[in-house]
Amino acid sequence: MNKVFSDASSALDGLLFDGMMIAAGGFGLCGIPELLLQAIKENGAKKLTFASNNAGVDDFGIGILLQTRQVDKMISSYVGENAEFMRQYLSGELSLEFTPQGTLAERMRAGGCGIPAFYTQTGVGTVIAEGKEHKDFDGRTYIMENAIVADLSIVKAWKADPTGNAIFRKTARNFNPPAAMCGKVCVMEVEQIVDPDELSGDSIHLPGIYVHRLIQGEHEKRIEQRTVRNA
Amino acid sequence: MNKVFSDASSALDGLLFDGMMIAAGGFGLCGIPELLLQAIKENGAKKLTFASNNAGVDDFGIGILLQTRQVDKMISSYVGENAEFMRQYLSGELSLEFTPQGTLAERMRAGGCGIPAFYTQTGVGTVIAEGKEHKDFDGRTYIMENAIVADLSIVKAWKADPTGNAIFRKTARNFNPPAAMCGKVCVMEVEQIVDPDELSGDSIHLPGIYVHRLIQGEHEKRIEQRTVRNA
Amino acid sequence: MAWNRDQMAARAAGELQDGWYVNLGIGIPTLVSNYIPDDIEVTLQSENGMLGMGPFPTENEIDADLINAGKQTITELTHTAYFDSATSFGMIRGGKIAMAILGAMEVSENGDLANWMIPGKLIKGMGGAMDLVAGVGRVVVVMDHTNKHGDSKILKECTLPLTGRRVVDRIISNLAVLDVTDNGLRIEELAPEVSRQSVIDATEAKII
Amino acid sequence: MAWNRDQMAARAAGELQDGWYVNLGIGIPTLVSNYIPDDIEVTLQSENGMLGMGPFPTENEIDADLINAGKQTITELTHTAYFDSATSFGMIRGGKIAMAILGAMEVSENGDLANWMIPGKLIKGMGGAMDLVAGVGRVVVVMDHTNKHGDSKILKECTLPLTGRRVVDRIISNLAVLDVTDNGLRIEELAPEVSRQSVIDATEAKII
Repeated sequence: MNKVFSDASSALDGLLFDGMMIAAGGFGLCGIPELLLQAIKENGAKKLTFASNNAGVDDFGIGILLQTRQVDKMISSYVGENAEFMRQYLSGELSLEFTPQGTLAERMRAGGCGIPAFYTQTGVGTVIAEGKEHKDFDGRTYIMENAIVADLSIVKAWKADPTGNAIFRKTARNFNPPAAMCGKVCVMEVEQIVDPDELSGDSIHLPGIYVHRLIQGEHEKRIEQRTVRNA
Repeated sequence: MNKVFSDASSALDGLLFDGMMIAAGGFGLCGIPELLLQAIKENGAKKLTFASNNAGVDDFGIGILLQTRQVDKMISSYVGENAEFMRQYLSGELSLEFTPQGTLAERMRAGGCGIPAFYTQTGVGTVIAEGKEHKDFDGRTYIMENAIVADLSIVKAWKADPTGNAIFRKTARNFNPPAAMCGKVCVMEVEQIVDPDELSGDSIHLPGIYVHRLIQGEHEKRIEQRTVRNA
Repeated sequence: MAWNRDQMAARAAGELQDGWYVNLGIGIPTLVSNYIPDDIEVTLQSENGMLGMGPFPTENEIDADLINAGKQTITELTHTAYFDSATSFGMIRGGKIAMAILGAMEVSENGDLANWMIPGKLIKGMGGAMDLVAGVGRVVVVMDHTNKHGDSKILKECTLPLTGRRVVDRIISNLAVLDVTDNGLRIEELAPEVSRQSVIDATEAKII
Repeated sequence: MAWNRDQMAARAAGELQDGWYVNLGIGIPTLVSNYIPDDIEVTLQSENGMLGMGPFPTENEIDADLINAGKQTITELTHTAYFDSATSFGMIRGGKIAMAILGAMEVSENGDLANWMIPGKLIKGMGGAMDLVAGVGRVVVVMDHTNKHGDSKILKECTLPLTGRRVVDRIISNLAVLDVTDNGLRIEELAPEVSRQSVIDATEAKII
C-alpha cells in the first residue's frame, strides 16, 4: 500500500474545490504543512474555510492564502501574528470563529473519532458559550461543542513510512494528529520517507490509516520568536 | 520528582478503601497490573467497583479478587473467560454494567480529559441505549455516555522513568493509557524503571503527569490463548 | 452443495478491496485472512490496539504482549502500528475502518444484528462488536444459514438482544450471499448446487 | 515600594509546591521559572505539547521544532515528554495541571478574568487561556494593580469580554497579594512599604 506522491500539487490532485473546509496542523509556524499550503495557493481554490489554531504570518503559512484572498473563514484560537488577517477581518472580508485552543483540538479529535459533540467547561460564562447548549453534570455547568469534520486535512510530520505511519519531532507534533484524524481525506508532507522497518510499531504517533496521500520535501521551518539565552 | 515505591503494597498505602472505584488497564490478561491486583487482594479492601474491559480468569487478574469476594461491581465489555464471575453474577452477588469496549475506553479518556459526557452511535437501538439521552446530529441518532472518573487507577507499563513517563510494549498498551488518565490517583507497575535520558521525549506513550506512584517488579505475563502456526 | 467454513471465508475474502483497513471478528471471519488475494493489500486491525496484524506465531515467536482481539497470540508486520484502546475505537467509530467481517447469531431482514447475548444463558458481553457495527464503513456477516436445529438464523426480526440496528450490509451464509435492501433481502449469489428455492425455504426473513 | 516585574515573578514562584505540574502564561508569568526554589521540583507544561520545558536555548541549541506556547524557541530536559494538542488540553481540562500563573487585563472581585480581547482594538484570540482557567487546579494572576492611566485593573465587574467566570484564586499585583473569597478580595500580603490603605485606594473592587 504505497501512498507516496511525487510532490504537493500531485498529492492534492482532485481534492481541492471552492468553498471546502480544510483542517491544518501546526502551532504558530511550527509543524505547519508549508508545502501543501504553497500548492493550495498555486491551485487557486477559493472561499476556503480553515480549521487551524493560527493563521500564519503575512508571508508564511496560511498567511500566503490570505494574501491571495483564497480564505473566507478561519476557525482558530489565536490569529495575533498576522496583520493582513486583521485588515481583512476588520473590513469584513474574512469571517472568524474563535475557538479555545483545547476545544479546537478536541473538536478535531472528536470529528475523527465519530463523536459528534462533547461537553466542556471551557468558555462557560464567556462569549464562546453564547448560543450553545448548556448542561449540568455533578453540579457544574458545561457547554456542548460540536465536532469538526473537514473535507481535507493537511498535516506535516517528520518521518513516515510509505503506508503513512508517521512520527513527529518535539513540539512540531501539536495539532497535526487531531487535524489528520478529522479529515475525510488527509494529505501529509514529511521531511523523510523511510522504510517501514525503520519505524518500530511502538513508536508511531499517527497510524497510517489516517493518511491517504504522502509527500516528501524540503522544509523551511521558519522560526517565529528566536529567543536565546547567553551560553 | 521521584515517584518510585519499593513494592506494590507500599505503593498502594493509604489509597484503598471499601466501596471505592478502581480503573484497571489491560485487555484479557495482556498488560494487566498483576502485582497491584495481588496487593489489593492482600489488603482486603472490599465492595470494590472495577472499570476494566475484562474480569481476568478464575485464578489470575481481577479473577483473584472475585474469589475473595472483594468485588461488588464490574464495568466491562467482556467477561466470558471467567466461570467464577458467571456464578456470582447469576446468583446476584455481583453486579455488572456492560459497556461496549470502545465506549468504555472513551469514557475513561473523557474522565481524564475533563469531558463529563460525549455522544456516540455505539449501542443506539440496543439495550445499552436504554435510559440514556438520545440526540440527533446531521440526521443520525446518538446516545450520551458519561465519563468514568475512578478513585484509583492501576496500570501496567513496560518501562518508565522515575517521573512516571511510560512506554508500553505492543498490544499490552490497550486500556492502560485511558485507565491511567481517569484516576484521581494512578499507580503504575513496570517491568523496568530506567533513567530519564533513556526515554526520548518523542517516544513517551503516557506522560508522567498521569502517574503518581510507580513500582518495578517481576511479571508472569500469562498467555490466555496460545495459538501457533507451524514453522 | 453448501459452502463449508473455509469456503465461506474464501468467499468473504472476495469482499476486500486493495488498500482497505479491515477488522475481522472471531470464528470464521478470522479465517478470511488466509484467503486475501495476492494482488491486493489489506491491513488488518485488531481492536485491542494494532494495525497490520500478522499470522499466528511459531513456538519461538510467541509473545505475551502481542495478542489479537480474540486473545490469541499473533505476530506483527514491518508496517505494524500499536496504539491504545481509546485511539483504536476512535478509528472504528470515526469510520476509518472500511469493513468489518463478523459472525452472528441472528440477522434480520432490515439488517439488525444479534451476536452478543443469549438472555439467561450467555453473558459474555459485547466486547467491541457494538462499536464496530456502529462505526465501520460496511458490515459483512458470515454465518451458517440455520442453527443446529435447522431453524433460520435470518429472521423477520431478531429475537435476541441486538448488537446494532440496521447495520448489516451483506450476509455470507453457507448457502448464499444476501444483500440487505430497503425492501428485504436480495440473493446475490448461491452456493454451488444450492437452489434459490432452498435458500428461500431456509430463510424466515423476506427475500425479494 | 511596589514590586517590579521580577519581584512579582519571584513572589509568584512562592506559590509553587514540590512535585507540581504548572503552566506559565506569557509575560511576567514566564519569568516565574527563573525563581523556582532550589529545594522543590516543578514540571512546566507548555500547552502546545510538552511537559518538562527547559530554559531558552543558546544559539547553537536553537531548534525550529521546539517552541513554547508563546512561540519562543526553548529547550528540553531529560524527562521531557511531547504529545499532541488534544492530549495536552486533555490534561489541562482534566485537572492534571496543579496551577496556572497567568497575566490579566482585568480581574473582578468574584474572580472573573478578562485577558484575551479588547473589542474593536485587539482581536488576537484566547489561545489556550479559556481552557486553562476552566481546567487547572488553581489560577494565580500576576499583573500590575492599575493600568497606564492609573485606573484599577481589579474591578467590581470586568468590562472586557471574559476569559472565565469565577476562576481566579489569587492575584499577585505590584502592590499586594489578594485572595478571591466569597465576600470579596482579601489582602494576604503587601509589597514593602505599601500600605493597606493605598491598596484599597488603588482598587475598585471590594476589599474585605
